[in-house]
Amino acid sequence: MPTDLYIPPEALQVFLEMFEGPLDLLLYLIRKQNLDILQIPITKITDQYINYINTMQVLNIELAGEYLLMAAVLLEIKSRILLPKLPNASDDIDDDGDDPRQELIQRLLEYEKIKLAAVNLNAIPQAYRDYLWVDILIEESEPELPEIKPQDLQKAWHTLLLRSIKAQSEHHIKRQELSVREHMSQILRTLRELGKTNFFNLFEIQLGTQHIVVNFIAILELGKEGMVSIIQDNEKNIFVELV
Amino acid sequence: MHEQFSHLKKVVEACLLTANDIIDLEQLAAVFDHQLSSSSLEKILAEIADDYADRGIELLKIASGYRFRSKPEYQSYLNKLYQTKPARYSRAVMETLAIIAYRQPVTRGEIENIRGVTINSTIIQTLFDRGWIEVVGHKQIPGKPELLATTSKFLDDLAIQSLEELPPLPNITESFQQNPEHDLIEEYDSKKETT
Amino acid sequence: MHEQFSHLKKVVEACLLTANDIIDLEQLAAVFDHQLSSSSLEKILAEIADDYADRGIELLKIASGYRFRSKPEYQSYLNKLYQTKPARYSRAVMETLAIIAYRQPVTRGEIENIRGVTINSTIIQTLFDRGWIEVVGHKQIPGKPELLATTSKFLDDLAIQSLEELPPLPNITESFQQNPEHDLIEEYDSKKETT
Repeated sequence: MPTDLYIPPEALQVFLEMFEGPLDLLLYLIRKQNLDILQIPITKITDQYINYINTMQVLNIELAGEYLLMAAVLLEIKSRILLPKLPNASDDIDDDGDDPRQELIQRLLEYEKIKLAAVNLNAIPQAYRDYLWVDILIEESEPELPEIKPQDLQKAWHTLLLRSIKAQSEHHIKRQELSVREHMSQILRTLRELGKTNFFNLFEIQLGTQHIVVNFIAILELGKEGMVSIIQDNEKNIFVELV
Repeated sequence: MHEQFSHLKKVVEACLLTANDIIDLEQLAAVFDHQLSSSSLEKILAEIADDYADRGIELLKIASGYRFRSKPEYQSYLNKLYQTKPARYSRAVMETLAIIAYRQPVTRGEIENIRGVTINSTIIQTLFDRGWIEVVGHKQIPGKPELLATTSKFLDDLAIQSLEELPPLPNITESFQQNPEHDLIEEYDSKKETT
Repeated sequence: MHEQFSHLKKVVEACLLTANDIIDLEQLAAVFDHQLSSSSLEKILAEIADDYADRGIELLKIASGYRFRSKPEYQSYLNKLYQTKPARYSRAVMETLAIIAYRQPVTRGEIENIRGVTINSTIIQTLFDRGWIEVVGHKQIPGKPELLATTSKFLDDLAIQSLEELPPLPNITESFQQNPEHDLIEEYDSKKETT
């Protein structure tokens, strides 16, 4: 354990939790000692790191596998650097001109970039943490109801008819029949209002022959469909009433 | 002091505008750790209300507290913002209405027979709520089902005088020939159905 | 004309303040039946933004449109009103987010490589739940891992218009010299962390 990094054992667990992994720990060791990341003194750093890991293990502090893996990586780099070099090779550079530290340095640089980027990102105001969206009441109003046109009903009916083609059936719907149905509804309404009604009172003579005929058919249809009863009393008065 | 007041106003304004709920004096007092009197808060609220007198929104004092709302006179614009698509009835509603209009008085069972599917209660209810249909009697068959018919409001809303003014119902072959290409079923199906 | 402009401003203001969502120019144009040009609308929006420069809320132009928000400097008061501790993300979450934001599209494996540790599923899930990241495809390598990227909601919640507005990735040697003892660990730890 490097003396300048001495931490009381009881704080080690907490200390470990402060790191996001071996790269983070390595960066800490490097930056804390003002070492040049591009020229990491690999022997020194490896020793410190291993010391640190060993202390953790002695204290039975559970270490994530990544920390041990990094120890292995550091030891491997260290051993490659310590291998005898060819005379023309410069310090820390092996025969192929490849610095065995290079990959580690790249990873450390990339991680540190992201680490700083995360701090910057964290500094940007976030919705709900640093500000709220404005959200005010809208004066309630009647919901807008759909508008329809008579043609929409015709369309809907077409749809029904087209669908029933497959089923089979012939539809003979005539204007007069519609008119009868309308009269049937009207008669039911009248009867609901007036109760038992004289047959003749269901006719409005001034509306003409067609009205009378259609209305008459409507009453018969209502009777046939069992929606009204048509009765005659002893004085031969005809009454219609809801069943 | 003036600086301070302006700061407090901005805080209260931010509270009210983000709340989406009624805020009372007690809640506002808590924001300032109960260091402000009710009368100070009321003074601030009165100034904010003044500030918005000539804006698109207004501060309301209601029984349980304070709340911003849009001014009613801008409602027609807001409707346009939210109702990008005009409300429309689903295919199920339109077909049910068509059956009631053209075949009245009919029972629900008869409507179901024609449509070939059972009818969700909300569909009939939608038409009742709109005031377009009513119960005109009961059919004398087991269960005495209600007989449904269209109302005069229905005629009024469609701007027609009588059901006879509804477009006539041609027979199937005619309707095919008249509109050979427009497949109504698909036209309806392509729209999201809502009651 | 001046009267008219002031009216339009109030309508736009009411729309933006009640929207509870981001409103774009297209939606605003619809409010005026497309009778106003985009440049007119932008002029109105700029004036509204000016009007609120010294208020508790401010108008933001963000990636997908416009929206009012409370000014961040009043958040500590708003927290008292709602008595909520706003979610703070842990270093692990923020670093993962930073990798996705700056290196997208990336796989989980690539994130783990950069951070040097395996990533707990809850970290990714936190970001999904927030609606800040999404799967944009699969990398054509064995296992076909998901490719992660940030969403437009991420931009909206950070109130920026594009990824280009994110702070540039730091140049390490420089930033080191500028902050010789920048103790990031302490900076994060001073805040309550939750994933």
